[in-house]
Amino acid sequence: MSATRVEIMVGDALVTPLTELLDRHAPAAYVVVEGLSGVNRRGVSSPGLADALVVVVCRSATSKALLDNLKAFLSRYGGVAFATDGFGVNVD
Amino acid sequence: MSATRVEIMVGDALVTPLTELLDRHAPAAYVVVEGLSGVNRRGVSSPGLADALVVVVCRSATSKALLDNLKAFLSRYGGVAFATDGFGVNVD
Amino acid sequence: MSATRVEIMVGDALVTPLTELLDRHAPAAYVVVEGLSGVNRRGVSSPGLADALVVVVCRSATSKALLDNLKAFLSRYGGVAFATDGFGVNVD
Amino acid sequence: MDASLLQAIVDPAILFFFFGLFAGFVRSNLSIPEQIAKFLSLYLLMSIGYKGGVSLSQTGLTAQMALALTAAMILAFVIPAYAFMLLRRRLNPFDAAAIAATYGSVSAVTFITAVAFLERQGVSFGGYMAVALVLMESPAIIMAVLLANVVRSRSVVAGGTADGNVSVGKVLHEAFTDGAHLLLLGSLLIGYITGLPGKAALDPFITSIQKGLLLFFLLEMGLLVARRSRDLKLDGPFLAVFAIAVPIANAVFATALAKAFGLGLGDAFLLTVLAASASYIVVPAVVRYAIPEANASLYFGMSLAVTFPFNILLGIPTYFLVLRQLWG
Amino acid sequence: MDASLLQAIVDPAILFFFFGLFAGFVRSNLSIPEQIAKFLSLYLLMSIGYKGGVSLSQTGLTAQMALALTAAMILAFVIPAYAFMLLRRRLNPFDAAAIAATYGSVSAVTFITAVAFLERQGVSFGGYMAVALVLMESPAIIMAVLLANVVRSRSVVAGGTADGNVSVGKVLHEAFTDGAHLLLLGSLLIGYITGLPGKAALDPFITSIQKGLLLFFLLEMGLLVARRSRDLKLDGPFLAVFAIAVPIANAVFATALAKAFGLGLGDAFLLTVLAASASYIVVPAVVRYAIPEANASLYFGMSLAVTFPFNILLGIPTYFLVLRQLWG
Amino acid sequence: MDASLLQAIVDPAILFFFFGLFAGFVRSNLSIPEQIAKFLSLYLLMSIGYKGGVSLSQTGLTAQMALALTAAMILAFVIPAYAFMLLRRRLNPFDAAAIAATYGSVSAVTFITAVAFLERQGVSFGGYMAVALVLMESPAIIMAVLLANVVRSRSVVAGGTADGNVSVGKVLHEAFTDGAHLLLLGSLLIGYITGLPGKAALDPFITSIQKGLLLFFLLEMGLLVARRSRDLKLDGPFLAVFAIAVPIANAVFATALAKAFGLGLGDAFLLTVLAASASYIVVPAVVRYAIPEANASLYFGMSLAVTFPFNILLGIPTYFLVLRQLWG
Ligand SMILES: Nc1ncnc2c1ncn2[C@@H]1O[C@H](COP(=O)(O)O)[C@@H](O)[C@H]1O
Ligand SMILES: Nc1ncnc2c1ncn2[C@@H]1O[C@H](COP(=O)(O)O)[C@@H](O)[C@H]1O
Ligand SMILES: Nc1ncnc2c1ncn2[C@@H]1O[C@H](COP(=O)(O)O)[C@@H](O)[C@H]1O
Ligand code: NA
Ligand code: NA
Ligand code: NA
Repeated sequence: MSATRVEIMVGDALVTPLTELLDRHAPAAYVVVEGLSGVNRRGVSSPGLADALVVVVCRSATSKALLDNLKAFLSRYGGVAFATDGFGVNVD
Repeated sequence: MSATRVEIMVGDALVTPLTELLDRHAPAAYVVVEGLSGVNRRGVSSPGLADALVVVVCRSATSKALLDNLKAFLSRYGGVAFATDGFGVNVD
Repeated sequence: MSATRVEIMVGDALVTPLTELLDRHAPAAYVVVEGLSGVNRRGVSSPGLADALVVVVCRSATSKALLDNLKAFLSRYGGVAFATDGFGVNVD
Repeated sequence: MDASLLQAIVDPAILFFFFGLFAGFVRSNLSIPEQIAKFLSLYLLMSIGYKGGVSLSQTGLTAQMALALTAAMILAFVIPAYAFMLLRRRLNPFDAAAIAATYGSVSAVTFITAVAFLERQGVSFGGYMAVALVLMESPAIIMAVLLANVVRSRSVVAGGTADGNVSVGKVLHEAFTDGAHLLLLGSLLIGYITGLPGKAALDPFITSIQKGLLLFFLLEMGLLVARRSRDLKLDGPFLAVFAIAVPIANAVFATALAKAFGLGLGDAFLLTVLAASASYIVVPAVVRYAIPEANASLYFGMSLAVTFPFNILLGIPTYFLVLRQLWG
Repeated sequence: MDASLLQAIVDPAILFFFFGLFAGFVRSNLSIPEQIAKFLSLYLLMSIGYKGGVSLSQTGLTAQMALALTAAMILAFVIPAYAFMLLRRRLNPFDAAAIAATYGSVSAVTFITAVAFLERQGVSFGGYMAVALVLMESPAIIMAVLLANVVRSRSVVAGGTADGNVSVGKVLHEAFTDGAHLLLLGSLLIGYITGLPGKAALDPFITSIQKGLLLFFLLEMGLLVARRSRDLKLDGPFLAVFAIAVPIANAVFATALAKAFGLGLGDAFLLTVLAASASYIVVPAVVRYAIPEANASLYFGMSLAVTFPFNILLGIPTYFLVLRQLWG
Repeated sequence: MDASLLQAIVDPAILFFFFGLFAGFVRSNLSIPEQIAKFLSLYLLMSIGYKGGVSLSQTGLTAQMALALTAAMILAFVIPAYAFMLLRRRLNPFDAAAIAATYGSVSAVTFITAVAFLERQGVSFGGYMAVALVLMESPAIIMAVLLANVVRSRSVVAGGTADGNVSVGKVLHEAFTDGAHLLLLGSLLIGYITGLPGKAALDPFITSIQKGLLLFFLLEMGLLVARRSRDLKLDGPFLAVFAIAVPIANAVFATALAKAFGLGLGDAFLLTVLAASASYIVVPAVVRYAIPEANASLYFGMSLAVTFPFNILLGIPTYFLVLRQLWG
């Protein structure tokens, strides 16, 4: 079935507010990978300042509102997101 | 060349049977990220109950059979998958 | 806005030369997940020989040159990449 | 509560559990890295098992041990059976089987905490109680999976599909080869083989620094419990009552059995704690795969967010007070 | 520099920091796994806090302690204020606020290194200096965020949008519940409650093996500093001078205050090191969220890649030489 | 095999290696978290190197040491050369070069196991043998990469492309700055500088708890070997025979050299084990990048899944029995 996947790269410190935002949209699933280096070529892994990758899969219908909110969030706090449409299993 | 990418979010405990399933389809490559939190908003990281993200890249031709098997697997055990088509390097 | 995402699976030992290659293309963002198992069904996690997943997001305009370089790199050293087009936030 | 009990509660490791609860409730971003937490649990299982094996190698097979292990086996079969029958009245059979497995099995960390408590009280106990822990881990899982399989085949007869059926052999294999479980068994055996000389070399690792590593593990558990209890939705009082009352009932049952079998105070206390404890590492990992129809947030949440803190904070000192009275 | 100071510099942990710098500069692929590095920082904070709490429980509240903590509080408010005014002349207000917070706060690892240095010199100090560390951590963050908020509201009045405003309550909450900070506080409290008996059980973990774990942490810091200093672009000499001169000025200020308050040599030295140190764990983590407009590579880079190695390699022995002269 | 040898095999750490093999073969989901395993390998390299450096600082440069290191260097150049010529008859030049590098270099964990074995036997040896380990690590890699480069240029002459050529400077840099290798060197140097006073402070970390950490590392190795040996496809008996026979031949060669040079029993034994061992951490990491044309499952698989367990389980006790006879 039709689904959308949103991948977000942000600073580790932003994971809690970001997942609170995600939870409000009730996506089918997401996972958080913490402790990474790389974002914006400024990313630095340190006990205090690493980056995170969040992968979200949701119904295409709900992706528009999620992306609007993400846009505001990421422009405010920094970070990058990428969305694609595709085929989902168990995404409803 | 034309390739398909399938991303799967499941419970950590399901990684072994899932990769056995994947191996039967001989995809070009996959990687497993374990110890995550998040799937289905039920995901909980604990020594016994974390989630995993599996990223698979395969030839588009083989993706249909893989997705059919994945569908049965994920509906049986829980978890979510997402597939997109795109351009691959060394995927044959 | 229009963006491209490239996902790369390589051996851990190749992460440094790979990110040096990426840096030359100044993508909007990338993250590196190290210590994984799985690539090419040969991947083996060991203190000396694990695999890595690198996720890159860049402007679609710059993706062609990046992919050409990646192709040469991955054919030389081994590893697989996958590119898709989609919608990006803060990717410029 | 007398002074020695109070002092027992101010054990640093237990206080770090409280602190983790607090940090979780105020939504601190404090967290123990995932892989560290996993390693800490492997470390604790290894050191329990190894020390148990070494004591076993010292005492050999004794009558006391035979009695304690028999009592453990009785509990391991009776508890999941009655728990399932109780749960079946309110829940679908899959959730009932999964929760029964959780409460029928045991928690290794609750056991370690109880052992540390006993040591602070200066009460001796048999090293073979680590064997009791191992023996009590699996029967509940196996019974639960068999029950779930029966339910599945019935629904097939009734027109469903047999797709979901997990073969008993496969589940036995899962339960036996589960990492945590196997590590406990393996360490027990290796401790038994290498005995005191082996222990001397390992002691700085498995004894001297254990308290410090346990502290971080309990801190992580406190954080997890806080996070889990925010999410836990038990739909009415039945399951909340179950998660407290069943451990108490199991404790009473185990105490009675221990008395009947004439076990010593230390062994009786540990048997009681084992019976009262519910698994939140081994069983959820196996059941998530073996009974995927069950709701993980119920069986895992009740065990971790209600029963574990109940036992750590109230159960252990209370069981001890009562048993000391009875054995006194 | 006399022999005892030379020997102090050949401390293995400090040499591993040098080695990390070297490995980073020759672009070695040596790295301490991410989660291990994070755990090591939690471990160091826990053991600082815990030992501080234990000493506190031994000495109780003394006049010396009241004086030392008063001096610490003065520094904690004055340093970020003057640093902000200095920075504001050259930088936008967000970067100025973020850097002021970094230098107004303190570095726990610099503190640990200074404590180890004192111990090697055989100079005593009050366990309450760990409390000074805790007290000096937060005020700078809070002041910086308030300043950033003021700037944001002004730009709203001037026609901007209020979107970016972070409520003060939220930031206080962030600063207080930040994992590293809270762990330090919690460990201090638990150390205070459990006192010497608790410490006895934890000693092998928090004292005996501390040097070895610190060694790996400093190795990682050396690697990070090397990597960071390659990327650091300070656009002119102002910030480079700031990152060395301000710590020295803070050290002088702290030393004067310590003299005026009549603190002992050990306490005065630690106060000086705290004032001279800049945060690179707690503050960057909070500021990245609270002042996202600021450039992390500036505040984090200056603190980690310039001020931290300066203090570890030159500052600590120099401050000590000078203070011993003044107190001698 | 006499009693003391039997007891040596029931060392807990070795038994955990067996246990890991077992768990891997029954497909248990037991696993040591990735980053922990990596940290354990860094820890073991650091403590080998550091202790070696400290002994060196005690003994200074002696004739015995000069002899042992000369023997080590001879082995380091001869073994990869003859191994390559042997392999070239059956394999393509890239696989031949990669496997020659693996067997020409050494395994640090096999060395640690041999050191622990010697200590249990009460046989003394020179701390400079850690220097021999370091010296024997790199020549094989460099020779192999040079060979691969020669092959590549020939194929260019024959009409191929030069794309694949890796500059010698780059490879020397890679081999020298590889994290594991550099850490060993750096720790050796720091141990040499800080000597006994530094060691006293680090001892609880690098000596007391080493056995426990080694145990977890060997458990992980057992799991890896089991997993690897399931995948290993050697296409005929040649490589299987190679992976056992070449280590034995190297052991014989090293023993003869040690006898000729008049080394003591302990040093001769360690030299023999080093020669017989094959690298599975440092070399595969460098070769994967430097000779990407080679099949990692061959060079890594043979070294880890065949030669490593052979040396740990049979080689070490056998070499010791033989050498004790010869030196007796
Ligand atoms: N490592 C990082 N993690 C998250 N956000 C970052 C990171 N580095 C920079 N940013 C933010 O990303 C946005 C754009 O960064 P840049 O394009 O590199 O200037 C800014 O708002 C930064 O605050
Ligand atoms: N954390 C998790 N990891 C894997 N599967 C899960 C997880 N949580 C729930 N599931 C499964 O996902 C399916 C749908 O979950 P939900 O939509 O949240 O009810 C169910 O079959 C659950 O067993
Ligand atoms: N685990 C791995 N990580 C990175 N590259 C690999 C891995 N395994 C194999 N390769 C490379 O991937 C390419 C194709 O592998 P294969 O298709 O499996 O033969 C070869 O050039 C190998 O060197
Ligand atoms: Na129980
Ligand atoms: Na400061
Ligand atoms: Na060798």
